[in-house]
Amino acid sequence: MSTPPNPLLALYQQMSLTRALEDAIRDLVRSRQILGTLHVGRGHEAVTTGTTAALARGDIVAPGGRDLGVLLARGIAPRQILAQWLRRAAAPSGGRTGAMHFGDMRDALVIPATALPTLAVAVGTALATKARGENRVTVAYLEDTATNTGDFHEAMNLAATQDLPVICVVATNTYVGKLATRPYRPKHLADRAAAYGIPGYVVDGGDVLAVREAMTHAVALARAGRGPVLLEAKIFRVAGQTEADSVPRETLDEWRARDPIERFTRHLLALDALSDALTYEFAAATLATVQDALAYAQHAPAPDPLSLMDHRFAPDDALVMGPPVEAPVGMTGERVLPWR
Amino acid sequence: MSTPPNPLLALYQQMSLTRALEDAIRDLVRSRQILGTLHVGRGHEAVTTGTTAALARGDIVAPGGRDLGVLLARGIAPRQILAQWLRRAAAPSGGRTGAMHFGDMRDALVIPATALPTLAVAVGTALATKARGENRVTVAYLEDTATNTGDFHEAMNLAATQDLPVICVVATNTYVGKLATRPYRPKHLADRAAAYGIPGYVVDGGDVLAVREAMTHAVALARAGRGPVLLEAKIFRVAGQTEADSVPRETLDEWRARDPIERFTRHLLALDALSDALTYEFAAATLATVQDALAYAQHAPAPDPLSLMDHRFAPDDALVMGPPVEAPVGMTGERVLPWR
Amino acid sequence: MALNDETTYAGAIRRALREELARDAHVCLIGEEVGFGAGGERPAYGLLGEFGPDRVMEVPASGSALIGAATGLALMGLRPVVELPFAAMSGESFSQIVAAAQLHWRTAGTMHAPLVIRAPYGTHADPWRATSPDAWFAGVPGLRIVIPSTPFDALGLLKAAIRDNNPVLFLEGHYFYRRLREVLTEADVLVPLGSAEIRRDGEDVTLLTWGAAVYTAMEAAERVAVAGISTEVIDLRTVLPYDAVTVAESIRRTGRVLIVQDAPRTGGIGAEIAASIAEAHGAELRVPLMRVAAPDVPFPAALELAAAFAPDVMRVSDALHTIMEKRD
Amino acid sequence: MALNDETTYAGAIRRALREELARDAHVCLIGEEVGFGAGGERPAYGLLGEFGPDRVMEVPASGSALIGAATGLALMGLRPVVELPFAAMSGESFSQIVAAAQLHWRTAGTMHAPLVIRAPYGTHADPWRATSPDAWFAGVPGLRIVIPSTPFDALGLLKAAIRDNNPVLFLEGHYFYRRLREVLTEADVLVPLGSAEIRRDGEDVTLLTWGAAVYTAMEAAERVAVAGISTEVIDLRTVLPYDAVTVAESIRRTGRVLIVQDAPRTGGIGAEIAASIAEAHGAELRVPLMRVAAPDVPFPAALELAAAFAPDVMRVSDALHTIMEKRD
Ligand SMILES: Cc1ncc(C[n+]2csc(CCOP(=O)(O)OP(=O)(O)O)c2C)c(N)n1
Ligand SMILES: Cc1ncc(C[n+]2csc(CCOP(=O)(O)OP(=O)(O)O)c2C)c(N)n1
Ligand SMILES: [Mg+2]
Ligand SMILES: [Mg+2]
Repeated sequence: MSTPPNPLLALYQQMSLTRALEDAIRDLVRSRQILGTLHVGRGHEAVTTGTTAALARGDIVAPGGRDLGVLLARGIAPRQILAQWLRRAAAPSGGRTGAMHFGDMRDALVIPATALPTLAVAVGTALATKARGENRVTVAYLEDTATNTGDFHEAMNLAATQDLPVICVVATNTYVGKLATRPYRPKHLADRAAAYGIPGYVVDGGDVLAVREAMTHAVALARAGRGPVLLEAKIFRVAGQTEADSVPRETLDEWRARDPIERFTRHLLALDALSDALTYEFAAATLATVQDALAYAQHAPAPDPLSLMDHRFAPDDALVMGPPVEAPVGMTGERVLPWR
Repeated sequence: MSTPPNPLLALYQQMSLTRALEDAIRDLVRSRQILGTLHVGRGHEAVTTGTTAALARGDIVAPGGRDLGVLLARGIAPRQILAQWLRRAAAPSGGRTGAMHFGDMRDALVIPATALPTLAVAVGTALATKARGENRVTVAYLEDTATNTGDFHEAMNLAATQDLPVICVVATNTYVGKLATRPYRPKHLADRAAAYGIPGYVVDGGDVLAVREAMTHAVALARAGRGPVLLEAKIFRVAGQTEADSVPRETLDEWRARDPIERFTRHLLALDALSDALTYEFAAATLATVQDALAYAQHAPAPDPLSLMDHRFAPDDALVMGPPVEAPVGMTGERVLPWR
Repeated sequence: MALNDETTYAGAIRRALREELARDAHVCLIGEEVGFGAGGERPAYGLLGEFGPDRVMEVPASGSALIGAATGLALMGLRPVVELPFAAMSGESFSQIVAAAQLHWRTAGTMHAPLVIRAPYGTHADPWRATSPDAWFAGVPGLRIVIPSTPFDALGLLKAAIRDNNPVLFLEGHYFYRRLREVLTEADVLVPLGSAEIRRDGEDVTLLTWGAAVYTAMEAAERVAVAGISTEVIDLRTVLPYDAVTVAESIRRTGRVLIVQDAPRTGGIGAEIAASIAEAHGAELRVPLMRVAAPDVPFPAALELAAAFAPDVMRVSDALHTIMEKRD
Repeated sequence: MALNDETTYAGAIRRALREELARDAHVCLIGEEVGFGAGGERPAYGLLGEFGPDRVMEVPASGSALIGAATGLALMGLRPVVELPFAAMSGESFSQIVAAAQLHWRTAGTMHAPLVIRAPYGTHADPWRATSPDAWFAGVPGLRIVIPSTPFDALGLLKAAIRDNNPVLFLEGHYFYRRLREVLTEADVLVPLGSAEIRRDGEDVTLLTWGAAVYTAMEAAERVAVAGISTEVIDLRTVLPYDAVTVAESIRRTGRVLIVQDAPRTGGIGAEIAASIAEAHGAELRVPLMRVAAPDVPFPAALELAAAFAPDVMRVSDALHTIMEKRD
């Protein structure tokens, strides 16, 4: 029995593209075309896809170094992403920064990442939306150990006291760097919500639909003016922290069983929403997207050394920043990926 | 019916002396003999007295700017304290710092205060005692808003993950500076313990016996290797934050009813542990102590301007720091105030 | 605002804030004590009542998140003025300040962080609180540092800083707040960032200074004038990047340079100024340049020690004599 | 330790740590990745196994508490060596580092904070991580800053830093870890803090430098030697307080100074060195001193941009030519 195209397939496509693009980045790192390390997001795809699926177009996101899927969901083009990783002149940062350290505050509403947690900056954007009476929410993505930093605490307290519409998504992947240890004592990081008098939820971060549901609830609370929410997604990183880490075979087998994409694929197959034919079709489209981005970025020119000294100070006539001031359309849920 | 001298009287004496000495400091500030501000500890006396009464001699304390009573309990002489406030050459800091920004790590085991919260430093002393197998606990005293700083969070997390014997005493006085507001959202600051997976308790900080009991319990947990404890003492500051703040008459009346010294006095009178005669006797002794300290400190010479550049770098033959390495005597409870 | 139509230093800052809040709806204030917490002597006093909580945001004490949040406000198109309770707190938000200063360059010019960090320094409370963090930030690319020494400059520089598109560290002498008074024009005053002011003309020595040391320098200049030494006193006002043009013009005439700074000598603002002068004007100097500065220790609490900290009129005039006595 | 009896830079640091841990029971290590988290290439690798968790303390990521805790360890008589994951994290613990640096002075000499803050800088990962914080701390009284450029110096300076009773910021070039190798004596090596090393004798120009720039400087010196310019290359090693005696002696002979630094020009370590030379030796300089430095921007990620950041051999040799061509 065949059904009309299932809206869940957009989630599937996005998770698949996230994985495929990260694999391409990994290969560039392995072949030393990208210097530095890749903080692996393999296993995080249901978190990035499920949370962004619950957002509206005017909402703001602050992804971290592992949140490639968030960039894609916000409409950042794979070409841009790979140009950034390869540090090309045409990259959003013009090659000044690497990895995912860039953003876009006019359209995609992505706060640029630094090596610092950007939660405090996200609290600032939420403060701005509240002061202007806009109904946007801001979502900050953190790795588990980032909740140990002073900035996390100060920012959460600030957001809580001002009832700001901030959702802090923490992806707990049981790993800290190379170590499978917990550098904190409470059972759940969501328990840290108690310190701010805000709700904290734990969700199975390997289940994209559960993530979307929990996030929809969190977004509703934030939009209703109830203040911040801490959402902890328990996941399982299915690769070393960086490409430098080697992983034993048994672990790889264990990872496989927990892989969020494989889990969702089984779910869709059981629903009959996905067929082998469709799988191949999607895989081909994903491959084409990735290869187009690769071809573009690999052939893009390197930055001009003379550009190093540009933009030391912002000129007097710099454009007013930020998104257009109107309130966002309240549109939520699935949408066509804009870069397609 | 008359009883032998009640051990509770030592608590009474200490609270009274703390108040009297702070009043003397207040008068010096009012008469501009001390420049700068006094962060008023009026109303905090049951906290400083009750918590220190539960400590043993080898335990370490990190008082804050309002914790005069802690210094007295650790045996720091009133002469030293007033010399410090008056910034004399003979003061522990030689006039380089003012207020209560000094310490003693050989005998009294008081970590020197700075304008920064010293909780992180206290976590370090606890780490040292644990590494050396000593059975000391370290107690850090914080004002309520200090729990909003990043350092609080980082230090508590560090202490919790290493199961360190640290007790963090937070005196919540409903005030922040001039404002009677709460710059945090949870009902109790003790709720912040959940963020570290450690016990958090709330105690009536106006009741010296309740404070001592709660602290005895906290100390027992810490000594047993169960890790840190967060102890919130709810109090009521019975003066402006600084001498600069003026307070309306009705508020003063309300304060009076909550005054921890008056409360304890009523309790002792009801127990028949205190008589009018005894009250006068104690008051006279307290007065004598304060006047002796005043006379000493006011006549002590000012620092020599030429000493400003001394101690820029510690010499190679600086003494090894820290307390003697033996484990402390497990002596707890009341003890004769050593400065008497 | 102030008695006798005179405006205090704190009043001038308040006027700058008020005028800019009124002029541009994007300007907002954020800090721990900018609303109900601001006492009457504080620059932000009263502005919450005038402009409401959406423009004047009083938030809990936490220095690092404060700067991060201000960066977020800026990313949304606002122009936040952050108030730190005291300047040394900038140490707690050091990384966030560096991140804000890097933003424009890191994003290849597509974003910028037009934030002003107002930070009062210098009280006789404690070495920590009294510290001026100018030296800490002297090596942070992308940041401007402003230290106004008069109510007029405080007014005009703060307004210019708010209109500038870069992060500006605006250091306010706490002891100036009520002690300095000046009759100010009612016109819109703007003092361009990066412009020095010649406070006193002279032909023999160029004395470069800023902040409270300007007053010490002026007095010393008067004193040595009696001995026939003509000192040109230049108040840099913006200490980084500083007004190299005005400085160059003066040095060309005098051939002698004295830098007077209230802060410790090593690694201070004066170091960069001295270094760049030594490079650019080394050949024009008739005698080696000199720095007169505080010793390399924190600011002390006791008045007797504090009096020995910052250079006084005697030390500065001695230095002026020394520099004149050196052979060309 | 290393192949062919050679010790790497990382290996030299490990040897220093091991020897000091073994020598003095008060020495301990604390950091985020000093135990299980330390990979084989990291200096702390293996030490947890050798000395146990009471000496090698692996704690959660939190820079500010880390320095505070180290200060607490020091107050108890221990001599902690703190490892930051990367040097820019010192910004997050800025206030705690300043507090540690003030401790001895604030307590009128009764306490001190003998802690070493080891901080690797410079990777091609991100402008943030690559940053060397030397400029940030140039104006912090009470702190020493050490930047070793060879395995031998890393060994000897780290051991000396651990034995010193003051806080020392010990900056390790991350790219040196595996790239520099040297045959080291087995004897106890101590390089005194504050002592410079003359890497190359010369008579015409005194070139002052440190860290990775030493190698650029040496190559440039060789290159201009062909044109008859004799360059004395001095590796300062301890950049603050630096070895003014060795520098003075050299300047007296050459009368010409070139400062080469890998970090941005404004407000860097070179500013203080230039300023103090201009004051002390201005009259002996035949031509104005010069600084060659990186531009005032963060360290860039793209290799093409990075190549234009730090001064290269060409820029340094050009500067040497320029300084010789200037008329006396
Ligand atoms: C404050 C701080 N300490 C250390 C680092 C270096 N660092 C980069 S990634 C990482 C591990 C982060 O652990 P986690 O958040 O659990 O990520 P995972 O290892 O799970 O991928 C560390 C320690 C950092 N970026 N910031
Ligand atoms: C991070 C920080 N912000 C601001 C200050 C300035 N400050 C000194 S005391 C104080 C109020 C502290 O409030 P609280 O802890 O509640 O003390 P209380 O007003 O109750 O006496 C403030 C804001 C500071 N010392 N540190
Ligand atoms: Mg993890
Ligand atoms: Mg309070």
